[in-house]
Amino acid sequence: MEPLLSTHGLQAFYGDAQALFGIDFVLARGEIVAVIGANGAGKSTFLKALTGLVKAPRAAVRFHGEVIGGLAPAEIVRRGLALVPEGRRLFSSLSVEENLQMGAAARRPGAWSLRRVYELFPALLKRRRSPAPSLSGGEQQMVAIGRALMGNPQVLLCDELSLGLAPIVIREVYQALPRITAEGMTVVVVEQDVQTAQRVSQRLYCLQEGRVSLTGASGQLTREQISRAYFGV
Amino acid sequence: MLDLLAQAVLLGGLYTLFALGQSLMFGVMRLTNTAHGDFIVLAAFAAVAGLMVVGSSGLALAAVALLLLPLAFGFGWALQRYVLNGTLGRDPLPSLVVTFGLAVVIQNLLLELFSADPRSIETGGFATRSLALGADLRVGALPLLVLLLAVAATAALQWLFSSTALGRSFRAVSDDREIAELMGLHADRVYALATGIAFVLVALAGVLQAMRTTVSPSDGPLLLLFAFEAVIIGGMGSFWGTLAGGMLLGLAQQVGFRLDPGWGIWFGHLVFLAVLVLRPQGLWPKTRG
Amino acid sequence: MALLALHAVSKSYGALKVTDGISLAVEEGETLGILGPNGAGKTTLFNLVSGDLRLDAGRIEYAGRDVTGLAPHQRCRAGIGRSYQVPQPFGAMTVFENVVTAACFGGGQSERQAWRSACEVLEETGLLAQANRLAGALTLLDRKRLELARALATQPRLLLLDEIAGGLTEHEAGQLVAELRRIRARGITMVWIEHVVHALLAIADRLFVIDFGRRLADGPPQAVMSDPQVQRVYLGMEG
Amino acid sequence: MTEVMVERGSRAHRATLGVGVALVALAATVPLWADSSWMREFVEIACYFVFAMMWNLLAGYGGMVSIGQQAFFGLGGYAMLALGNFAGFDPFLAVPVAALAVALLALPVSWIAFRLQGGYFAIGTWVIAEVFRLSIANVSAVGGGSGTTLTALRGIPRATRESLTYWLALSAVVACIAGVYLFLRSKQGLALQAIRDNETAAESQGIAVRRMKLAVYAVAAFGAGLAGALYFLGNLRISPDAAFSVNWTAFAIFMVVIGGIGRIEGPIVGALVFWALSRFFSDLGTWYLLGLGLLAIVVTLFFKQGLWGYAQQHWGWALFPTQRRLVAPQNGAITSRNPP
Amino acid sequence: ADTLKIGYVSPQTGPLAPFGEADKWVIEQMKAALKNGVTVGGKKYDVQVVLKDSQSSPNRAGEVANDLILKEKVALILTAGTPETANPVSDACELNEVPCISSVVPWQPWFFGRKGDPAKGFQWTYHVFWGLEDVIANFTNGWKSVPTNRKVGGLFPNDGDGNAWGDKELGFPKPLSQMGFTLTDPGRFQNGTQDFSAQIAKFKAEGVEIVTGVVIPPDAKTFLTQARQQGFRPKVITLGKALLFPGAIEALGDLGDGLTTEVWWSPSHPFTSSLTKQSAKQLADAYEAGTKRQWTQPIGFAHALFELAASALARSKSLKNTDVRDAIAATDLQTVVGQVKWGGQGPFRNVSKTPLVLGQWVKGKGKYRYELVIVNNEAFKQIPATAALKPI
Ligand SMILES: Nc1ncnc2c1ncn2[C@@H]1O[C@H](COP(=O)(O)OP(=O)(O)OP(=O)(O)O)[C@@H](O)[C@H]1O
Ligand SMILES: Nc1ncnc2c1ncn2[C@@H]1O[C@H](COP(=O)(O)OP(=O)(O)OP(=O)(O)O)[C@@H](O)[C@H]1O
Ligand SMILES: [Mg+2]
Ligand SMILES: [Mg+2]
Repeated sequence: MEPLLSTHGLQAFYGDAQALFGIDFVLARGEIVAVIGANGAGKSTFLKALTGLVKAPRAAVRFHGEVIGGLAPAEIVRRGLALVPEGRRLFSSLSVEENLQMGAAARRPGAWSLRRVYELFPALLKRRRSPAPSLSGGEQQMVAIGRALMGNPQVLLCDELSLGLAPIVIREVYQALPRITAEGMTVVVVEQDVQTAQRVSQRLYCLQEGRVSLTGASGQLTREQISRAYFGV
Repeated sequence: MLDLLAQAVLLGGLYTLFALGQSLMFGVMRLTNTAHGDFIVLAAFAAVAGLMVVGSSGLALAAVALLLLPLAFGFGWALQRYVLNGTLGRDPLPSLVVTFGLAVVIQNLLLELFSADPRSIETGGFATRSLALGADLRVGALPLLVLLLAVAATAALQWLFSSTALGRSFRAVSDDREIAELMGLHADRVYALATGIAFVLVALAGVLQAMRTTVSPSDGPLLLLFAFEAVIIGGMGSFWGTLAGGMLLGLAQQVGFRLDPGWGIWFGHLVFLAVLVLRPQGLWPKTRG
Repeated sequence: MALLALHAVSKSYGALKVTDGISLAVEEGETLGILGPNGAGKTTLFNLVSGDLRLDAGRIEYAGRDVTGLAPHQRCRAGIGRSYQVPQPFGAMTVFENVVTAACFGGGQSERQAWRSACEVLEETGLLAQANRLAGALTLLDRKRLELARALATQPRLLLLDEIAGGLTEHEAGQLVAELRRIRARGITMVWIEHVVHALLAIADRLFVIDFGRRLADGPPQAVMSDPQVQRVYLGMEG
Repeated sequence: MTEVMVERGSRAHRATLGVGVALVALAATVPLWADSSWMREFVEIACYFVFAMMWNLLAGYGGMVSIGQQAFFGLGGYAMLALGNFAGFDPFLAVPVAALAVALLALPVSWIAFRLQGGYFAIGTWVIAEVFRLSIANVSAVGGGSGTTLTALRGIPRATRESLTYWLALSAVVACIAGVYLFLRSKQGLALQAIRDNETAAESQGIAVRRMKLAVYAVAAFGAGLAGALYFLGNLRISPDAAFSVNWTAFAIFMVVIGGIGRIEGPIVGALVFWALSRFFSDLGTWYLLGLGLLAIVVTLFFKQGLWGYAQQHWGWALFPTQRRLVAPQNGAITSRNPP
Repeated sequence: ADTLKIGYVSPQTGPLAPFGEADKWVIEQMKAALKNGVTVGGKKYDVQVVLKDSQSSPNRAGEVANDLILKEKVALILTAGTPETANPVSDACELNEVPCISSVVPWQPWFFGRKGDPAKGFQWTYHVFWGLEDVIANFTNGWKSVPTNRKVGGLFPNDGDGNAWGDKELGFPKPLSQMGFTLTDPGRFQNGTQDFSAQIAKFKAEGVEIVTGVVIPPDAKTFLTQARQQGFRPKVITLGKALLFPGAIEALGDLGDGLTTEVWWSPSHPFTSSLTKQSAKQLADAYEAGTKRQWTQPIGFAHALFELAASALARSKSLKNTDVRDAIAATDLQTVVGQVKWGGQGPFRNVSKTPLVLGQWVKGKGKYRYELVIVNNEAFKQIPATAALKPI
């Protein structure tokens, strides 16, 4: 079967410094895939390259079989990728609700609406008219996730989803993931907590210094395999 | 007293019209456009030049003004797309320098093309017509028109900014351009659109300014300061605030003028600084949608 | 006598009471963990202690003296060092210069002394290899390390840490805890806000839980973690 | 750990120092042998330079982008004139005294200016300058809006006047470069850079942000006042429109941006370029100004770091290094500053 | 032959540019007239005129004057056009000990604006123009010729001219009250004011029927438009500066009709150039033919400055600055603006006065929209008046 999203030999640079050295990656519809790796391994860069925030070579990224490498972020997003960026990055002069509405700016049809996001994160309903910067770190993370969902993407890319969230919220978010994929969304999570990553995902990629050092079904990888892949020992 | 208030409101209307375009660009792009006044003058000269070509009559004036507005939109759009977009960012300096440069270019280009002679638009007596509202109170028809246009433009912009998806995009792009692109917006186009709209207002202000007084190539900076004061008094991102800021500035200057003509503008500046000291964020910062 | 003592400290934004009459004492040498749901007011509490925010009511004492009216830099010089939840590096300066600045001004050292102590701190926090890079080009985690490094360089007596373990792998978190232990061994008092509970449990002497700007629980770690209210509100376990 | 090694200079930088000293020594003898037009030209460009240098200190290092420095330039000129014409000061002595007076005046002014940030600060300072212009324009003792003449110089022989003005300008330039350089190399320089990057963080690292900014603001005002006093000492006539013209700041910005903001070499290069351009093209009038405007635009858009910044990036030039590079202890584990 | 340089500073650009508009043409004409050079102290020199633009800025004016003196080493400097240009140039010459002849500034702002000492005068700088007493005489002559209530409103801006005209001692107030006019002076305003309703309100309250002043063109338009809007219709409007130039009047549209202003030079002045032997009429015609523009008043004075320079140089013993200066001081010459003689026809030895009459802009009969006709010549009868002053 044709994969939904794939990369082949994906390289990425910051100025003259190379951050990714040929990543091969496939994603099938309806999967949850985790990407793990040490600090600075290139996980965020990988997600940025998928969404066009970092320039990718033309043929290196395919979505629905179509080449999307090197397109502008706006073009890529309109085709159905959405990113929950590292560090939340909400629109600071917009209210919570307006932030969520911005997520729908690409006007893709689908099941996610304001109402459903508020159901997922009831804490936001009370604060819907508040300016985004006045929210606590965790509340902001919820808005960032909700905003990405509002675009009804086919593929949801989450960078450090649980960063700064209280355990109760992490639990809720990860409990929500299967519901999200059940409706046909495909999810890639970048996660530092290996146990969580193994638990929530079906397959797993481990990056090390810009290269894939390990890949496989999450449940079958051993601790040793993973820690070797992490540090290259 | 009544006369003072009436004149203050009329003057305030003029300042509002000067300021609205600036308010939009400042609000959306955080762009400190120091060439704003010069663009107003440029638009005025464009109208003057247009009338030189087609000859002057009421009909010609209307035609030229109507033609100028879309032209200004296109000009603003292109200017943003190809020049100003390169200067945006957290640091206010690049935009400051580029617009300073543009101001110098415009002033000297106009000087070269039109010489330093003051120009104006013939209104066929409309500029001198007035309505008598009581024994001692007469208000000019043209200032009244300016005021009405200013209020209408304020209302339209405020609606656009806070109640439409376009307005939301404006603000989103101004907050975080990269992430706005992740939402599927083309930031460059959004900016260009905003500047285009701002330039329609600039053109309007320019034509009306040339109708009510003369314009000459070096008039820009003074207009700029008044516009900025109105914007900042009102608070960034709020157009009703800009209107109120324009009114307050008009009132302050009028009061100052009547105390002593030499201190009128000075008094306006002082009120401006006082507002800043008391409320650095302006009187009506950022209304929410 | 307590090193830091908050007396009925309150702060609100409009109608929202973010900190609602919190009283808290931290003993010299103690390591206090702070927990609480997102938006409970933990970071706000730090901002009040470090002086970034002004109190609406209450009083803060540090080392026996009232610091309520002091500016942030004065509190820093008095020995209150802090890190920010959202890292705030001096992006156009190198990592080394970032830390030297902290040592010079927060630590009150001469420039030469500052070079030496900056090196030590960088080595300790594992940033030495990045010393000459611009702080703005660091990854999120390195920025967090830099936050810690800078706070340490100010030679604090009281160290306020806001979520520095978020996003660390287990291994890295272990390293961090080991490092904090070393810091504690030097006699530095620490207050640590953290959602990575197991890291916190590994070092905290006492836990303080905030919910809606009020104290929910306060006591030895085990007791607090088994408090049914805490379990329900924070950990999401049935009580 | 062994002794910490920190690299702060280079051979080029020590060579600069030598060449610089030699140049200054040579320049000091100019009145003995050169044509008086050279001195005149130097004085003029020195004023522009000192002003630009101070603007660079304020905006490039202090992060305070002001369009209102002409306030202090003009006040410097007027203070010098008032001291000379009314208080019977020796006009040459009046120059530094006027600058000092301006720096003192900057303290209360900062109280208003510091309530603003970013673009607001820029425009706010401009308005403050306008307030000074309009205020002075209403003081009839100094000629109101039409301005007045520095009469204190009448009667001093031309040659004496020219040499003294020249030496004064030369000392101002040297003091300005040396002062700024030493300041930036000191630990106060670190604080300044930190404040520019992030005020909140700077404050929490123990830096007294407000006091530091105030000091920079006052020093910049002193420099601007010095430039103004010097300029009108050479120009002899002052009027509010000339003294408080926004063009002063515009030219300073052009110079700094063309040369490269936030580096000491920037205003030096900028001033040289500006001088060369005005020398060869200023007779073209409008076209000259138009070209200057375009140049500023092009440099900002395509050489964001300015000419010197470009050189520094591509060839690693640095005449006045203020950075601190940690030199790797034996094992060489430190990644290079700018990844290749 | 060696070259001798004459410096010329005027506002070519900026808001005051109309004052320098004719200079390029005049200098071209001078090149032709002086192509055979001048003989100074028995030695023949080629003449080169170096034109510098003050850009309407006093700063720039000072700078270029210094350039002319120090770099170009000019033998003398000519300058014209408002105190904003002529004063800084004169000051620079005075300090650098270079002879200078200036014009197109009433002598009070030029002399007192530079803090001149009536007892000593100046060493190096000489001025040729009329004074405020002449404007006042002409304006009041005109006003007396029409029936009014003699209530005058004054518009004096805060610049070199405005301060001199409005000065309590030297300016309008004293003589007006002596002649039985009441002057309402609301105070100095900034050039570029957007709003005159304060002045208008005051004028209306005082029942003013005559408006006078010395304003820049844009302000004149703003004032006139607002006066009309607010129902203020004075019978006579006599303004200096704003109404000198055809371009400015055209910009006023219908409001320009019937405005009065001082006339310092016109084609009907009965004078002839000592250099080109052209009459005033011939000079103006040559200008109109050469530039396709309507004549302006500064043409005559720009031309006359060169007449004075040529005459002084020819009489000078050498090119030494003192010799040239002495030759200037000894001038007695019939020029296209009338007789010039320092130490004779002026209040101080540095000032020589020229005649002044009053003119009114009326709808043009020929190719131009408005024409300036002389409506009162009581101050200088040799200049013919062609019409009587008509109230607006
Ligand atoms: N803006 C940037 N400029 C220069 N280099 C960068 C930039 N962002 C990241 N890098 C470099 O690219 C490499 C990969 O960084 P990336 O952010 O993708 O790592 P990561 O795996 O997401 O790490 P973390 O777990 O810390 O988020 C690192 O070496 C980093 O220093
Ligand atoms: N400037 C502000 N204006 C209005 N409300 C604010 C402001 N700053 C913070 N708040 C609110 O105060 C509450 C407490 O915020 P705080 O940052 O202290 O939370 P926290 O406990 O640190 O949460 P987290 O664990 O998610 O970081 C939040 O609800 C937040 O929305
Ligand atoms: Mg990352
Ligand atoms: Mg927090």
